[in-house]
Amino acid sequence: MSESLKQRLKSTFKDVQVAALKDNRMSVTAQGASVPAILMFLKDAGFDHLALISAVDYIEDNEFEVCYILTCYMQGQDSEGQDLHIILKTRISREGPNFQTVIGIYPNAEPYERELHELFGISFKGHPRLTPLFLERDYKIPPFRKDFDTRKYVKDTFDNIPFV
Amino acid sequence: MVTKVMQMILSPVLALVVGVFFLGLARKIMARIQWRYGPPLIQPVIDIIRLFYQKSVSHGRMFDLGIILSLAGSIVVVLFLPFGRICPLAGSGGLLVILYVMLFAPLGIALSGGQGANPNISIGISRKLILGLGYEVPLLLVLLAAMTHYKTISIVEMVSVQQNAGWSITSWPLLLSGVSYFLILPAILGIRPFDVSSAPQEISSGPMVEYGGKYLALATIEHALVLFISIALFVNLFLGGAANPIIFFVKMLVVFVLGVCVNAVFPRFRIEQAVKYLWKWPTLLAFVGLVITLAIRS
Amino acid sequence: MDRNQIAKWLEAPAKMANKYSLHAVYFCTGCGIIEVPPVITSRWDAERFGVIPVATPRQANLFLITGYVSVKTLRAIIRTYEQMYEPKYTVGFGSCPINGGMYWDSYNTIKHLDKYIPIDGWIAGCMPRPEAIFIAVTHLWTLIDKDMANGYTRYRESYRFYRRNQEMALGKLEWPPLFATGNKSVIDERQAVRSQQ
Amino acid sequence: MSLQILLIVAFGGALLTYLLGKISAKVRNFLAVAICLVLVVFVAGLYGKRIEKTFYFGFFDLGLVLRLNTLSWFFAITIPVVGALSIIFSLSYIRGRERTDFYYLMMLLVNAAMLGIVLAGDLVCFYIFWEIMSWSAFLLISYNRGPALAAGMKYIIMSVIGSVCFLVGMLSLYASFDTLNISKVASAITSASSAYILFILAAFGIAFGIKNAVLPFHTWLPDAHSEAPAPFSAILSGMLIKMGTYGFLLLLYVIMGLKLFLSLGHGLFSLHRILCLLGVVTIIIPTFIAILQTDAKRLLAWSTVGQAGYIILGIAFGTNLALAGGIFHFFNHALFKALLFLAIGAVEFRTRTRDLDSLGGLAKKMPVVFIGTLAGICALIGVPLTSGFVSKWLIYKTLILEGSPFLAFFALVGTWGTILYSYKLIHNIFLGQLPEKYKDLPKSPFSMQLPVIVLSFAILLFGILPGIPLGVINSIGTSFGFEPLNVTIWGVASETGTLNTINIFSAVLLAGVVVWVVFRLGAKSASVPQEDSYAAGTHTPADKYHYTVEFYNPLHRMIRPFLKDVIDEFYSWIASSVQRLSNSVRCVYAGDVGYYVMYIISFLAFLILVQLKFKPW
Repeated sequence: MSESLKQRLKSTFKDVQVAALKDNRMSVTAQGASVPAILMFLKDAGFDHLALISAVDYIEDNEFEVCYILTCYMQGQDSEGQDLHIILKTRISREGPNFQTVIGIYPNAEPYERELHELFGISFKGHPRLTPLFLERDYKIPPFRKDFDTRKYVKDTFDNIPFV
Repeated sequence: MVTKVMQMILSPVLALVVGVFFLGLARKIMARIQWRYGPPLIQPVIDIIRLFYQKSVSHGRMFDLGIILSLAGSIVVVLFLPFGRICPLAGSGGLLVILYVMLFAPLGIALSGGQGANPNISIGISRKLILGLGYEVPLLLVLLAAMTHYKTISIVEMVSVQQNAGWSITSWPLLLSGVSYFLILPAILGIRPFDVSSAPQEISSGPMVEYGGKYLALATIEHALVLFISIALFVNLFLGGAANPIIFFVKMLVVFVLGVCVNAVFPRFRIEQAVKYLWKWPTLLAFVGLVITLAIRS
Repeated sequence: MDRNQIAKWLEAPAKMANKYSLHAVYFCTGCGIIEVPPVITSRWDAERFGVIPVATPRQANLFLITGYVSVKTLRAIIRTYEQMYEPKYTVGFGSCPINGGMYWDSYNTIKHLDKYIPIDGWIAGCMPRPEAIFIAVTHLWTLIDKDMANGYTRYRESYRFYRRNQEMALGKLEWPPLFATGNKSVIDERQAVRSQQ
Repeated sequence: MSLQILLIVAFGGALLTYLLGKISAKVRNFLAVAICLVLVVFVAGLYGKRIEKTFYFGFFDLGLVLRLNTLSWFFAITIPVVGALSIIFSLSYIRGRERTDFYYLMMLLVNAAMLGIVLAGDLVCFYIFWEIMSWSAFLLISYNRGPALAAGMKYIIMSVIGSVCFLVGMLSLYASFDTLNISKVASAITSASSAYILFILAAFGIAFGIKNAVLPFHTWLPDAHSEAPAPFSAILSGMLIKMGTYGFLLLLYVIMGLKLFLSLGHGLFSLHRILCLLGVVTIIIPTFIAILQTDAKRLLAWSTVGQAGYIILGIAFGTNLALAGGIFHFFNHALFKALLFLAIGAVEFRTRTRDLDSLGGLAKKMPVVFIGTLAGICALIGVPLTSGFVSKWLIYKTLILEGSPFLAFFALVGTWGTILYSYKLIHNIFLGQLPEKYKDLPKSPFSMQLPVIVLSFAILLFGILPGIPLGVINSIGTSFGFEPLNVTIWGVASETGTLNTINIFSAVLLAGVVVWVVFRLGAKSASVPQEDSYAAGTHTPADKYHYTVEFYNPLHRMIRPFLKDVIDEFYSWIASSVQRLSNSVRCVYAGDVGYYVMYIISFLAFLILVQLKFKPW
């Protein structure tokens, strides 16, 4: 079943590497531009649940890797996916990281993209409100980036507050 | 004249002592039902002393006057209720005056809470008044049945008639009214199944949200007096009052313990469920009781 | 447990009443709150000592800070502490409020809670068991006896410094200062501190 | 002689103020207030006199009689008092508006007409003043244009129907007894057949029922009260409704007399029992409709309909206690309803809105009006220290002791409904958070505060010392043939249960002082702005931290399906069907002359044809 999906993916999209991992997991690596198209394709194939959007900071390659994790709930015969999990990865550059939003395809992506914006500094074009979500204070370097030195930050902000 | 002034002072003090003792007893019984050791019986007294020593915050003059008015109203109701032989204000208006002076308590708390300018309070008060409307329907039917049965509106006469003619709960129609009164007793007291108006989890204790030190102390004392009033009313109307205060206290204790055991095991009603329940079974019982008393009387 | 000694009641009723009627604000600040339900229900029953949870800070005089304090929660803790009436006592659970505990280097937790609100008692343990909580309560009794549980007086006297620390940690605060902080605004005080370093 | 001067002063004064208004507003205002005060003093002076004087014969040789007895004196004293207070109130309420001379003329005219009704000794006088009152009220209701016109139209149609029924009854009385003097009619009617009495009852009952807003005829009242200017809606619901009560009293007790009234009908369907049921229904349904209202004046209007039910219940029950309770409740209702409408008028004057959902926290800005409203709703509920309690106590006591507990049950449940909507009124306007836009609201002018203070003082005075009005009411009862009540200064003493308001007042005062001392013993409490309130640790958002919309939401969901105003829909169905009928007629009267000429010619042709064929003439 995942074989046929792999074939169809490979045939429709040219520069896509598809690797089947163990126990029903499949990873798809694609270029940034074709991510919305792949997402639409997968959604039609029955992956109607976008579980998570996360990012990995490869500081040595000077790139971010944005990962979309999709799962499928429909148990009927017509859907090929059954309980298959797909992780769609794409790489974007670290300087001035911006990416197009996928709210049009998966509306529940809105808080995930806000979180990435707040913690990694990736700005998503077309996102209705990229306002702060969790953090209380303003950070010059977003905290989840690897070059954010948390010890120095703590020393600067909290340790110089004198005892009463 | 001296005995009347003595009674005027004695009956509120007695009511306060009995009410606060009942509060402590309620917490102890509740704890024992929940397999806990529970606080000492004088824990409410300790709480009240602590609250009087604690500072507090006031939201305006009506915030203070409301709670004072509500407690004063409860004290005045106690003066009208016979406690054994002690009934200072028996002669100036009977059960109707009791019914109307009992309005002071919810109205006072509602006015002082309203000044507290907190939505939790407003929701608590609107629930309290709706619940009041709920339990008032059966309560009125019960009181009217008692009044038409004895053809008088003074409670002292009812007690004296019951002294020699036997408890009114033994006569068949008033038994139904008595049972209906007992069913709505938790609603009048505002305890567990019906404490929708001061629900700590949902609306963070409703009208009590902004009550701090001495306000909370007065509110606790007022709750104790309401406890005393509603049970004393039940005992006077249905269990024949008493010649001396001790027997009266024993009767009240029995009724109270039964009431608390009911309340300790029930979860809280939603406000619609509470009013639907109040307007169904207790009202039916009280209605049948009233119809029969009317039939017997005419 | 000198609750039944009438002599003590007559001599110092305020202190005794405060000792044996500690109403705790039921405000879950951190991971330690999972220890409080067993404390107040039938397994351990804190009501024996007069400790019951109440819904609002207005009715309470004990504030349990249970577990780590994130920056967002500090704003709510300060607001709740200021809405409680004096005499009020606070107890910190576990090592996180003391010095940040295992989150000592995290950008989002408050390290020394003592800088922002006064704390009367600390309980060690990552999350202290109910017995430890009862030890804290009895310890608080002795503190009250010896008039050492004076967190609220410390807060009133040196409110300016507490307020300054709060504004340094949280930026602009929406609510006005609880006590008058004198004419000099607290913000330029912070410039003076930074220039010394 | 003196009654004539009274009426001349009243009507002439009205005209004079209108003319003086052209010259200078200040003189007109002063004169308007002066006239009302003079009337009050004049009527007060007439206490205890029984005058009957025919003053004009020219009218189809029917003597127009002016009459004064204890009943008419009691009504006559309340009319100028409420009139004077609402005119003082309207001094600053109407200042900026246009057509103020016309407004003052109409206000004084309504007062004078009501005075005339009460003093009228025969039905012709009664009818003349009744018409003057109805029409001037109509002009005042539709004073501030817009929706008020529709409300006024609705009011005037129903009161014209009432007047026509009154006319029919009056003419049939004249035809059968050829006299319209009330005392002569009263003596003559006992001989009439019961069917005829029933017809007279129906005719006059409809006229007075419409004015008194008894249930089937109440639909004009909510619109009229909420659209009329505040000072006039105080008079409208305070006094104008009570003319219907006066009519019922006149009809049931003076004209028909006590024995005849109680003997009409038999057993369960006796007339006074049906009227009691009507009164009880009038208590319950409008009170629960009032709970759902969101407009302050509409809520008070529905409450007026509810309270009118108490008065009808009191009058129709037929014992001396019930009658005393009914008449005393009329007097209390005139006082506290005028107070509530004036207080809401003061709020509306400052905040420009009556919507209960968008107001709040005005107690700090308008303390006097707040205390007045508080006294008003306490009297409305019947809280013991106010006069409302005494009248309700009288009614309930006799209902219970005379063996009709179900009437008492519905009336008492009505009281709890009153508590709900009156607390909603005071909570949504005066308590809770003060919205941003009313932060710097100026205090209300003194001319608005004076009536509120006077009325709340009167409510408390008659609540603590009910003997003053009860004495007069007792004499009214005896004039109707009831045995007198044992009335004392502090209440009613009787072996089946005495009411002693002085004891209650002293007990409450004592308990209040004791609790206040205990309150002061506690630690000092610091006052705090409204923002510093418990909000679960977060900051209280300005203008959003307030709960007033759908204040009794759970109750709304439960009782809303039962509370559609069926009668109003029935009337509007009639109105729309009449509208459709008249539209269909339009096709005949197409409006251009051609059709009409054609009709005439064809009709003439038809006549000629008939003449030729059948030669009928």
